[in-house]
Amino acid sequence: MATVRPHVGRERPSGGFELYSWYFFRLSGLLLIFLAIGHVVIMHVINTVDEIDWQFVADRWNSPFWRAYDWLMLFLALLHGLNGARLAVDDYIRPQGWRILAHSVLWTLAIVFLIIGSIAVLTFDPTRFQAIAHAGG
Amino acid sequence: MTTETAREVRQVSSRGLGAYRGYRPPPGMISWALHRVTGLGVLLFLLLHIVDIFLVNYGPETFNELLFLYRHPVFRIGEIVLVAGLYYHAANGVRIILIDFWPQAYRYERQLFYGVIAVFLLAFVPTAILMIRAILV
Amino acid sequence: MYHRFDAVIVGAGGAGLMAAAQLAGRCNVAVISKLYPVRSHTGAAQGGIAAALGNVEEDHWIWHMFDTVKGGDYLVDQDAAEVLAREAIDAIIELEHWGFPFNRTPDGRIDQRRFGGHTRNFGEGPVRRACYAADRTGHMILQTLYQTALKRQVTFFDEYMMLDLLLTDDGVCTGVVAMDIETGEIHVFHAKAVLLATGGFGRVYKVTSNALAATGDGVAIAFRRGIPLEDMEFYQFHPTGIYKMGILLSEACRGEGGILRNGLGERFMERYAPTLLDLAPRDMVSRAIYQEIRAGRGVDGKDFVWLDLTHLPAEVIETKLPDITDFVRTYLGLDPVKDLIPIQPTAHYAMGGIPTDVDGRVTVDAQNTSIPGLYAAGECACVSVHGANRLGTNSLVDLVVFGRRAGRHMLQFVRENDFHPLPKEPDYRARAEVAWILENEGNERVAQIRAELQEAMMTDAGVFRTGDGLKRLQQKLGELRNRYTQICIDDKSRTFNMELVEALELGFLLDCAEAISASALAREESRGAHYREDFPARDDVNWLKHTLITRTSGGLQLSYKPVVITRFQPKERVY
Amino acid sequence: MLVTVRVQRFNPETDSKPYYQEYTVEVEPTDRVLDALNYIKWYHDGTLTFRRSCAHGVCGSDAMRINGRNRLACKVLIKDLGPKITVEPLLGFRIIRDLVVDMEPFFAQYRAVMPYLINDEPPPVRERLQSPEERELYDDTTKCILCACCTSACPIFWTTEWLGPAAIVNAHRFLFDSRDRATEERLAILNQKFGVWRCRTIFNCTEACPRGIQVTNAIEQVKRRILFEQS
Repeated sequence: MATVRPHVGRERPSGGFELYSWYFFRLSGLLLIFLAIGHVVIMHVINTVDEIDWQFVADRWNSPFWRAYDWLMLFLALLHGLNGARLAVDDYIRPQGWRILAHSVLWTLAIVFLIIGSIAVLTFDPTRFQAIAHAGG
Repeated sequence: MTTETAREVRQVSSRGLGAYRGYRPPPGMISWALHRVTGLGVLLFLLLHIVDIFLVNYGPETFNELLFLYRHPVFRIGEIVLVAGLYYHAANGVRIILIDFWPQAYRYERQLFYGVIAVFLLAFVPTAILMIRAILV
Repeated sequence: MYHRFDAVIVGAGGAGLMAAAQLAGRCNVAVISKLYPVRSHTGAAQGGIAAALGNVEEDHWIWHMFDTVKGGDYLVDQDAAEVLAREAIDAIIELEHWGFPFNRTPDGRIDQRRFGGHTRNFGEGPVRRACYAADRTGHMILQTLYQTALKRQVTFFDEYMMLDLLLTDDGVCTGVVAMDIETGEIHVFHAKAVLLATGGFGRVYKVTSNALAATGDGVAIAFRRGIPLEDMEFYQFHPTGIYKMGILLSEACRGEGGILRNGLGERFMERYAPTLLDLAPRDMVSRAIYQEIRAGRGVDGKDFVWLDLTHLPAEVIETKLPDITDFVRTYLGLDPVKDLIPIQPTAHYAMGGIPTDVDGRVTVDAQNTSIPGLYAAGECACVSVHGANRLGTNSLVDLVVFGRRAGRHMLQFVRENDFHPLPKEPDYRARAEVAWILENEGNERVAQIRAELQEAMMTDAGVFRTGDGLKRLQQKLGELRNRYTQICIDDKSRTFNMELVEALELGFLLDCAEAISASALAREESRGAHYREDFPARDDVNWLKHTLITRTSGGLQLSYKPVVITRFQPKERVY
Repeated sequence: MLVTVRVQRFNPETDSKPYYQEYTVEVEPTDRVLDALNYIKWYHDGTLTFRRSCAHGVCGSDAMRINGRNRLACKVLIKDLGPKITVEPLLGFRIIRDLVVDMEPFFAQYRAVMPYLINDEPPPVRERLQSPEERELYDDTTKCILCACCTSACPIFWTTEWLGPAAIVNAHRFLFDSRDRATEERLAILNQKFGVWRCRTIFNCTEACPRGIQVTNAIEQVKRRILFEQS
């Protein structure tokens, strides 16, 4: 007996922001599991805040690997987290005006923190301070 | 469908966050609520963390001075809570990704939730012991 | 409030929605329904819908017609049965094109299963004729029809209860009056054509498979307006209802191979229908169950027998009868794969109702004089394709075939005719009735009267009837009718007053019960579902005719009309 | 057995807000919650208002919150609840009276997904062919009786506007039907801001469905469908 082959789907839907947001959530989440947990284990468990100081950070950021690592984590975590906050806003804030305001705040936060975080991670030049420290010492 | 009623009756509806009190939460709802709370908590810490890391650019004195804050006992406990939140968020995130992309996962929704709790405990208990020991030393 | 539509359909079950789908987009049509359309009782139908598609084995519409006629104990109007059997095929294909999710054969066609009374070659043996969607065929029909009605943008008045039918003095139907249950407001619907598709009245009985809403509203309102009711004495008891609850366990259980066993474990249907066994027509099986019980072969001396599915493969039970399995697990705590299921006959379907011709036009006498603009279809109507006993799956066929025909005829009617003026103060009677119930200061509870009605009907107008019993029943009904004038309800508010609704419904039930008992007392023979212990034989000489019962100012009046016989002469009915 | 039924009451004509009323009734352990409610209405207090029809779980009229979870009153037996039962209206809707809520927004969401077969190709003389395997793809979602148990169990639905589980289930029923030709339009509706992406995989809907439909799974299938047809 001939069976009819299952087939569903012919047309393609157009893309939407929510779709990309959803997909980004999953991808960034997966990466962050390694990045953030790695970071936490190194900075808070293996080393503790007792041991961490400016010099520790300076030494660490001598390596381009750790700079890339931290910047990627910063970027993903910030967008992942603020996107999560955006969903919470969508879920709980019903009046249109408040919702728009909350969205504006979140996007502003995202941009501002992305800039200051990037400045910190990417432009940090320990030698500048070491020179000062040496000169002063 | 066609109700052209213009009666003066009081409108009562059960929308909004208040509805949460009216529903006895199944495990899935608990897992989602925890996911949201831990996510927002970690986001708050992240924002704080970006501010402090930005301060490395202001030199060792400024940065190291700030670290006193982090070494305060209250913050040390908060740090453990942060790690707990992060671990849970990560483990449950994996559960959600499994549900999203593994077509059979819905059959094991409950088991996956208990799995999340198990993974969380397995990871968190040793971490917590290490961190508490570090505080006590 | 006043509304004006070319066509108004009362009832959003299978027949109503099927008619609405024919009219939508072609004229201005409204559907009034006491429930949300998807709550209609068509959705509770389980097993299948018959059509001689011949997809899995040879079949012909004339075999289907023959089975329908024979199943109805030759009281069927054969012109109507021919329409039913022929058009069933078209109607099912149409449903499929509208998206009905039938179960499929391996080559992708509509699958078919066996059902009671459906045979090949004029009674030689069971045939696979029932098209189905697991055991929720009715649910799928209701969904598909509602979906189609939405697609075609039918106007719905959900949770509006019909209170009155507007007929002019010269006998033209001009609309209906209904109450918006949510607000208690009375609405007048002015229409060129009205279709009554209000369903059955199983709630006159105590143990029933029918919904709480199946209270014969349309039947009773037509009766009150002087329209006769046809063949009301024929009420079908389905053999397999869950013991005490009456919840239906589809005939598909037996169609898939389930068997009935008495307290001794015997397959007792061997004695009553040696060829079709457990798939004999419902009237015979129900009677056989009671005969076993009376002979002391019920289970543990109680009034139930077993439905046995345990020999079927678990996979068949789980995949082809999933809802049944769920009912048995939920309500009995039993597993049909391993356990026997306690069943008893349950009041199920009214063969009788508002008399109509094959186009759904309501007729009022033996000459088939029709009322301009008034139509009926579905269980509330009597075409008559079911005669004295309906075959399983033929109710769904009835809905789609005659709902469709009524809709098409209505379309023609509304195109050819203009609006007839409404009578003066059209909502006068409806308002008076509502006001009476809200304001009456009596001492009787609606539920108490209803319970006594259901008990009395079960005892004296059930599977077995006697002249004495029916006379006793009539006396009881007279008493209940008096007490009904003394009711008092607690709820006086206008908003969603369900107690008012139930009080109105009790009035309808009383009307239906009176028509049943008077028709049954007069018919001194046994035919199909009407079994008189004092007249146990079929009497074609005196009683091969339809009963018409009319309410007049002088009381109930009986008259009769001949049965249309075209192809099949009455014969003894053995299976 | 003697049970205490605590019912949330509200009559807009006389009450400014809902309150609770307790009834004590004698019922059989195998009775349904609906039987208890009917008994109260019929013999104790006729003003108690709720919807009901088929009484065996196929019409979807009597969806309500029973002991804090969405259930059909006719599908829950007293013995499974014990002597104290709390009955409240569904969450997320306007209360019309007592346990009766305004279902219109729910049906509006249902209508929004075009819940009907769309195929403008001229139909064959006989049925359109569909293999049992193709039929199986959407079998689960054809069971929906539109009772609203799922949608009103969704925490996202309580706080914001979105299509809700039931509408998506009914979209799924046609999206996965090989005879349907409106995939693009339907996916476009579901891909909106208020579509499937509002689902947070909470599973309250699946837990509440009286028909055992894997509601969350249906929503997930729709998400994957959009995702993979998109890329």
